[in-house]
Amino acid sequence: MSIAVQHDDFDFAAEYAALRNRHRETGAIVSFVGLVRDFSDAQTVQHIELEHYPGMCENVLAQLVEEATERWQLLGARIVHRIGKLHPGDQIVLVLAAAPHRADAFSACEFMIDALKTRAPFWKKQTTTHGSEWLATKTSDQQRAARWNPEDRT
Amino acid sequence: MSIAVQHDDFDFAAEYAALRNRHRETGAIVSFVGLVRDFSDAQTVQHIELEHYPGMCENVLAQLVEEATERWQLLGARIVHRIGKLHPGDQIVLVLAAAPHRADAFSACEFMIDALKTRAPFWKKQTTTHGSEWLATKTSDQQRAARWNPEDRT
Amino acid sequence: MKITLLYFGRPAEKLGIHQESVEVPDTLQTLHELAAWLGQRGEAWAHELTESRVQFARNQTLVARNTPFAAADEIAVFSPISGG
Amino acid sequence: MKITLLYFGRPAEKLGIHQESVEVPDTLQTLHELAAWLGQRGEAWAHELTESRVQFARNQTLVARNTPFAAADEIAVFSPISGG
Repeated sequence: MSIAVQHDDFDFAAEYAALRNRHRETGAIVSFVGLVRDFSDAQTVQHIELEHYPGMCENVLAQLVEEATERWQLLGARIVHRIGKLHPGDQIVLVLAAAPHRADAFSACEFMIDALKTRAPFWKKQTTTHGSEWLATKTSDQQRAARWNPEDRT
Repeated sequence: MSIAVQHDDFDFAAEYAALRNRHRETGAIVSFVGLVRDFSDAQTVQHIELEHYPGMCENVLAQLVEEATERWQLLGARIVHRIGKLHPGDQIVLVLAAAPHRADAFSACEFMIDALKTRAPFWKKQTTTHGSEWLATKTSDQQRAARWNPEDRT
Repeated sequence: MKITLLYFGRPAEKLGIHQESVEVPDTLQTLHELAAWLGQRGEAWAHELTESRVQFARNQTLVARNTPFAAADEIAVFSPISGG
Repeated sequence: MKITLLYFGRPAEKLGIHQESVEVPDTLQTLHELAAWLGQRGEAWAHELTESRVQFARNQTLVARNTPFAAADEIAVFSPISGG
């Protein structure tokens, strides 16, 4: 499977090795890892809780991998996203793209994380020293995701 | 040191872990790994030999990290490039960028590898079943590097 | 008509509900109308289901609030998504 | 004037030389002129140092072939770079 939604931490090195060894034509592997930051708007983050929509969420992630594979020349792609209670420094999400050439790997990796932010049904509740709140989709994330829409391309 | 030029293979997992643990404000780590492909223009690659200009090469790589750090909000960056005889599947180069936000990490990582291709004094001699040849800078690499020139930005 | 309602994120927490099977009036056509109808359950419901606070999925696809729905649909109501 | 010449990549291999300390005529001003002067060493030199085949670094900085050079400079002559 090219995607996973899991409570457990992921092993970046193992995920990278699996993708690296899949094809001998692979010339470039680009990865993105998202981590829990310890500060948010100048408040100390104690933990976050990540919830997802089971079924739909996995389908959307698989769809993102499929779209990336149709749009760029890839030899492999992988998305792993964690759910549950996470603390500052913890890994949240991993996106990997392997390709013969780096331009494809960079675009595919960035597309997948940008699209995940606006299309994958995850919810993040952040607890700081000032209390808890459900975080909203950032405007900057909506703008970054919109860059990949075919009608917006120049 | 944020850069290294070495004969030995690099340990991607160890490099990633070192960068991840450096700052608690890190929210995004983007990495690029370049690998020796087994085919080049439909010829089977047996091995490549990588030569560098000692001194100048390390200075250029350090300069790329410095430029990236000035241009984007980064919490860490690292470039490791191998020299010597490498075989298909071998890792050639690693570029890592850590930042509070992913836009900076993606741009910095892509800038560093694009600029490395046109500015860092490495030479690659490729041996296929048809013989050996010194590879030239690709036109596509020159174009990708030119995208980052300030005067070309729109 | 009978539909399945799922709640995620803020409304699930604030309204204390994750899933329900509910009989809704056949006169309701869009998700917007459904949200307004659910809002009649009380002040907390009206507050949490305010237009700016929720998004919808119909049968596991993100849709706009003016989307029609039908009997046997799985409708999810949630605060803006925020993964990654 | 005396300069240090370094060779990398294809010219280093084809001409069988990596480094030399050499006395060049004071009349030579640019790297282009230096390459032409070195090309007089023979057919292989003329061939390898053809304009389209080589790039230059002066004191460890990539420079254009019309760049002037001076005594005590470290001049590197190499085929187009191809790292990464």
